[in-house]
Amino acid sequence: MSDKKAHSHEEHLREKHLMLDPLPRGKMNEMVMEAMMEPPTWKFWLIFGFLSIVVAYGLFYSWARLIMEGVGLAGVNRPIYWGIFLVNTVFWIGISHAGTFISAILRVFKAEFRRPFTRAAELMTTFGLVQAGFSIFMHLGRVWLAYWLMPYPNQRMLWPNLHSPLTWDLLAITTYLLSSTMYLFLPLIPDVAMARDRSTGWRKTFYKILALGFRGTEGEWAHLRNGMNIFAFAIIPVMFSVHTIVSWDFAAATRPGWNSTIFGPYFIVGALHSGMGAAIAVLAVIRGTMKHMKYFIRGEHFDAIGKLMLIISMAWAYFFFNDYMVQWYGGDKWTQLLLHFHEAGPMGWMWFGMLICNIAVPWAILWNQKWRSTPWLVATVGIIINVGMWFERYIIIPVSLSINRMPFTWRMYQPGIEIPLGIGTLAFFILLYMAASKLIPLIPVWEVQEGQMAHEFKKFGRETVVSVSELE
Amino acid sequence: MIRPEEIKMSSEETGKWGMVIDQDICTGCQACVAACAMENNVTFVGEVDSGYGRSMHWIRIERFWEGEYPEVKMTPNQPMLCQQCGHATCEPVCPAFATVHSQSEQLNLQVYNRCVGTRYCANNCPYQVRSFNWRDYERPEPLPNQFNPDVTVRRRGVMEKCTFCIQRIHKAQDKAKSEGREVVDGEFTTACAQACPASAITFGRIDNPESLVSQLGHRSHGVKHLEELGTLPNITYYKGG
Amino acid sequence: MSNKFSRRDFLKLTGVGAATTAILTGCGPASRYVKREPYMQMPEYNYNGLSTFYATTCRECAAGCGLIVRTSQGRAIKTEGNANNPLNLGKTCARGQATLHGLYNPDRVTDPMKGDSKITWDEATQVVADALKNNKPEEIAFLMGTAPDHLFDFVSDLANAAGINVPVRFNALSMFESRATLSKAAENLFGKTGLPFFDVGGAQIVLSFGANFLETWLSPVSYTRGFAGLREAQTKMRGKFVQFEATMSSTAGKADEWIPLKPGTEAMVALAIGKLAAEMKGVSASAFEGANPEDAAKKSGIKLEALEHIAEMFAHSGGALAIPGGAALGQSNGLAVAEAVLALNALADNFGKVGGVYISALAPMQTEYHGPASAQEMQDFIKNMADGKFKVLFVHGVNPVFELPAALGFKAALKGVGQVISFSTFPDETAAEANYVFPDHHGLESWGYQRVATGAAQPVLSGAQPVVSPFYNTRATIDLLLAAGQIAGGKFALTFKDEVEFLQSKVAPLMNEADGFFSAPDINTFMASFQQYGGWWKTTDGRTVPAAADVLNKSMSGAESKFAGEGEFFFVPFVSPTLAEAGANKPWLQELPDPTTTVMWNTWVAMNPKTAEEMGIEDDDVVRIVSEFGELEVPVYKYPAIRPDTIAIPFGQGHTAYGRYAENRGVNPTDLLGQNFNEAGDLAFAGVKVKIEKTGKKKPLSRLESIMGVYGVGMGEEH
Amino acid sequence: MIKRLFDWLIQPLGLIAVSIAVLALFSLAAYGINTTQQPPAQPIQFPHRTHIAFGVQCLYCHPGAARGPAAGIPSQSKCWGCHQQIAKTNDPKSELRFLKAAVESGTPIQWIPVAQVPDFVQFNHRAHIAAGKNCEDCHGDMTNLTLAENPQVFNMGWCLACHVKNAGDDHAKLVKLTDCGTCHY
Repeated sequence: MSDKKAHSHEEHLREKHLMLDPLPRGKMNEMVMEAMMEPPTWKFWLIFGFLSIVVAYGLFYSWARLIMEGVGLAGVNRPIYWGIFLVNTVFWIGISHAGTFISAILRVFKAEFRRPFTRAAELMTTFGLVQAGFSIFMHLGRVWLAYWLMPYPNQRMLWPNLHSPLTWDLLAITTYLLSSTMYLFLPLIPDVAMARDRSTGWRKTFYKILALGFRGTEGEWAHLRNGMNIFAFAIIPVMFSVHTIVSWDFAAATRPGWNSTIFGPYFIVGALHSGMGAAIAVLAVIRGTMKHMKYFIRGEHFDAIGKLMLIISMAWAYFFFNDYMVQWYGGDKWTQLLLHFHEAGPMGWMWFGMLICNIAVPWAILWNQKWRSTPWLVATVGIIINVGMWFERYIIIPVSLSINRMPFTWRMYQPGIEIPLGIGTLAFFILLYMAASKLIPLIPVWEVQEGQMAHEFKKFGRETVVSVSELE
Repeated sequence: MIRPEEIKMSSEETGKWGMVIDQDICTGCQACVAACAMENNVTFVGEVDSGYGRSMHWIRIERFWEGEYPEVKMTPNQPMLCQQCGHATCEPVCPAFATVHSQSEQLNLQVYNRCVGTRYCANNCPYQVRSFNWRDYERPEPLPNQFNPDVTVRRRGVMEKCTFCIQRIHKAQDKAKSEGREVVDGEFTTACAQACPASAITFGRIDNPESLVSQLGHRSHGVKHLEELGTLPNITYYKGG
Repeated sequence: MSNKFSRRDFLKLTGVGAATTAILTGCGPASRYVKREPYMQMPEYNYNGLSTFYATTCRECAAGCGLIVRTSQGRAIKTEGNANNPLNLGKTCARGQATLHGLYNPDRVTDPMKGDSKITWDEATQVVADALKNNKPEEIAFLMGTAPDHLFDFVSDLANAAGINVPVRFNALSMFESRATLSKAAENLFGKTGLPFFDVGGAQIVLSFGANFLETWLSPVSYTRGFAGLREAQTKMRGKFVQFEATMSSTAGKADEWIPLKPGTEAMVALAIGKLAAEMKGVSASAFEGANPEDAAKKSGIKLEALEHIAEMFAHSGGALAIPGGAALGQSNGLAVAEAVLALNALADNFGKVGGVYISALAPMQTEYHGPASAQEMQDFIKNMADGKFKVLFVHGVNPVFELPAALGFKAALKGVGQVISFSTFPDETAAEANYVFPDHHGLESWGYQRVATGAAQPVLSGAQPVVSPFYNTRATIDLLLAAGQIAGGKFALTFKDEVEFLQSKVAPLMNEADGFFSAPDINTFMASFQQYGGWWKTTDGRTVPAAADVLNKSMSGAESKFAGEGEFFFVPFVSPTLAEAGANKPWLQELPDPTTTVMWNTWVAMNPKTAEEMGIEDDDVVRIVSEFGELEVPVYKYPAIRPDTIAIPFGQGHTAYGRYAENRGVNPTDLLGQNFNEAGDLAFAGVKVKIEKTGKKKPLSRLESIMGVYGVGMGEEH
Repeated sequence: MIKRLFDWLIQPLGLIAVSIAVLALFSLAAYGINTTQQPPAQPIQFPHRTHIAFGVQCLYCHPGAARGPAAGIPSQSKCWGCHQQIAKTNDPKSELRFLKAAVESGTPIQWIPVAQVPDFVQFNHRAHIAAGKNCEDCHGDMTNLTLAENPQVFNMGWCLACHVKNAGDDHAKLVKLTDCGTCHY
């Protein structure tokens, strides 16, 4: 009786937790390979084709027009010199943060639930940064001269201005893009090596190149672990610095509403907020569309990320309130006017929408464990949070720029070509993800297996408990 | 440690070229705006873009209203142009050094050919006096015949702003140098000051206490706009009345 | 397909390639090497890369301001005021600055035109010669603008010699200035014709009744200088300025006090102030006897205390000055208003004193003041046209189809004229109606002179010379008339070789004139100086003192004016200070914000916000305005400084021709005006009442100002 | 499909095709760069060296250099001043026939200046002459040249190198000579 009970308890845990539900190594490898190699369905091609058209028109054609005709095609004007391009830049950088957060911070803190989806999150980092890069280059008036922002020796004796937050920004984003790509690549090596051994044709060549001759010897594993450890620790400060620096683009300016000391952490929390939302939406899609993924991605993961989202939402609410309050008490009449304009001006709906999406919706849904474990529901919340965070950046940039110290110049902003370009970046992000799902193993198999090996049921008298052994 | 004498106050004369604008006699007639546009090849943008806040005026005349009908008053016309700040907020934020401080003339320069169009300077200008070339605005032939050859014609994607007619400064300096003398006060002036029918704008050396602009600048009730930001503007306004 | 690929296309493609290269390299010039054409023969006064400066006269209005034009490599680059010219002392208005956009306007008439086809100048000369020869002298009429004067003198001489009709001059600015009313009032009160000169600069308190002297009135640059003098606190006390006007013009915006009186009560108010001030001064003046301050206060909507306050200032100030002008005179009782306001000056005893009233100096060689035709005289002229009395009409320097109220029927009357020949530089509405357009040079390409009618203390003759060679195949009208006269023969054959010789013959008497700014022993030396200095003027004050004796004993009428039409709104058209009557084709003038509303590129109707609210009208709503004479549709600007029962529309837009920048833009408020004159024959343009109807359409006005920052629109409920 | 293309490319014929394509692209680029380095075709093969050999000073034909920003190209009346008295001008075979034709028909000669800076650079000859620079310091030795050629590209590094050298230890001068606003406005 008690044995049976213990058995059913074990069964229950096994069902719930991936780490306690081990499969043979070969079987698991096969599952991941199958998920990746599964021939694309017509639905896949339909979406892929549609997105390609959107990218071709929204991103490339519109951008070519923007370059040939000038930034006047966008909705920017005096005094709103920065518009949706910068909103999108901050937004995509924000999205990219969750990847690093999930894989690096959770890895450092040994959060075991992270294991199956670190790869998916890291891909989000890299692909998000690509979109951020696109967005910031679209913003430039003369993008063909963007290389002037890079330090390189030249006969004019001219260098980028190291006083400018934009220069820091550029350096930070470049560093982040490089390091996050490396960090994506390192854990990928054992998996592509696995894929190399299980594929033929061009795929084999492709994985052969990517795997760098990885054979899985102890020495190789040791090097890889070392490398990943170093990167996991090193990328955390990079990640924090990137979004702090992005916030300095605004905080270092003399504009009312921007010149705020809290912007650094506020932006980081905001970035995590949107990034977590995006990550969970991506997970839900992967789980719903790809083969065998219901085994790897389970309710427990949604539950765990849901908890994180709730905490981050609370933190965001705190920082938002803090920012608002501190600025209000600063007593500067222009700032006060601006804060009033945020809520009561023509874009007030967006301000309230931001609060609803970022605070009300997550708080209302994520407190309940059952709801939290429901993939579609949490994913919807994640998307709503992203809408809210996009609103937040929109309010910080074009809406706040409406108000300055020269009331004679105040104006509103009506986006123009930013809309196709913004949709283009979103489509490109999804397109890259879709392509990646067919090209690289989305689940880090070795990491899951490593975790499963460390987990075991131990019996203490009548009780069965889960024990996790230290690997590293 | 900060020594008090190191803290510059805007009341001190820090600049080289400066301006005094008497709002009490400015009639808002727009002669300065037209003169500036003609002198500096400033483009016109057409009805739609100008209504959307994209007009390229380097100098604009602001006016507000006080009170309600019938006790309504138009506030004194306020010509707003680049204040050529001694400690400008536009300068440090440009990543390409396209807007830099001229050490020799103490002006805020906008180097058009270095500008990549981040528009950060314009965001950070508290006076909102920078204008951006949103498009290549068409000036059909033969209008370009009027272009001032001393001033670069700007194309799309470049920021621009009032230069205190630096081409005139250079010309006057060059002339004085070729004649082996210093530039005399009043020998030349900016296009806006030269046109102003009310002579509301006075331009000159504020580091020369004898110059007309210094004399006018020492009157008691002048204000510098937003000097609380520490920008050390070089234009003094008199509201009068 | 391949034969369609023309060389032009090929060049276009190469151009695109070059442009792309230019963009990619970030370099300015679109091609690496540019061809340069050096001078055939370098003018001796010219150096490569150095500018040459020429003195000439501004032709944008008739004031006669002197210009110095900077030219470089044969192109006019910049206009500045001529510091020598006593009228403007080195200053210009916005229109003077933008005159270069007229010179290099992309829509000039490039060649002599017959209808839509180009002809040669020989043919053109023959056409003019035939027109002169084949018609009876009384069937030939000249209609001219108020500038330039030398052409007017020439045509007058021609008219004298050949017995054709005396040329008629007209300009919308003089119509809106009510110049005829002003000079008529001066004649009635002082017994002498002439334009009064108001020394604003020397005054301590200025009461202006509708005179928008900081915008377009008489001589804006000179009056603006006067205004600066009024306010100059360095040498004297800061002078005060009170403006009586139903809508706040940009002049009134500079006033210390703006008194929005009911249109039509100006005479009554002026007399009431006179009565109060006379009482305070203890002077008995029969002119003000009939006035009743309480009644005036009630009818005009001004508080009695305000009137008393103003009267007190006026009575006790050292230099009091009252100016009549603009919309105050453009009413059925305009002459009475002018007389009543001038009488205030008599009360202030400022005639011929610093800060007072003078009669403007007559220009050199002028014996008598001649004003342009009033609207009523133009109506007679139009009647003659319609009746077929003129077989040929020459039009120069004026665009009556646009400038005259459509209801006066100029356009229709043109059909009654056999042959219409326009000398317009631009394809304006009148040129579009003409049979021939024989374009004159632009003002900056022309010889000439302009008499300064008012604004300077000295008698001034502003001289004009070409600063650049003609850009297009245009010809000076005098040269054309001379050549045609030679062909026509008889009395038409004047003896001058060309325009310059005529000019020399005209200015020759000045050589030995006393008190000249310069004199010369011979005409060539004199002309050299005349060109170098940009004209000739005396060094002595030429203003005369009005006879003050009887003014205060005249009887004055303070009756309210009568209004045409039944509408509930007073209608005040005013001249756009930046565009005026002929600025609409200059793109930078279009882009200049109006000083009061900051609207660019369009026409608006100014309405009091309360009135608009009551009628349910918002900013940018298009309304239909209906008067007895016509109607038009125009977007609304809720203007906080206008009487609730008044609307105002600027004059300057609404062209149907006149080039790409002017065409089909805004409306022309003269469409609402018609046969409605005052006693002096001026158009009672402010004497019309109109109705307003909503149309449900919207047309966003381009404003420089922020509607949020200035009016708090869309800023939330608190602001 | 991709694999087949790849296979075809690595066989000898494919390799040749690839090399031809690469070569073609490379030569096109080289040609493009080369064309930008060619001096433009002038309407007259003007022999600078002959004029210098006769002792004509630079400033005789380009007097603007001493006075103002532009040195200028002489008007043909200036050419004609000397050449109408020179017999060779009437030689129908000599290059001078173009000058004669231009003067007689009254059409300006369309020279193409070779020494030029972009239009965002405000260059002033006078200041440089006054500072003791000689024409040949920038424009090279013309005594052996027919058509004028630039001895170097007038780029900013070249300008600055000289400015810095010229300023020497004089800080105020260095500030003035390296100020962006000295040349760009």
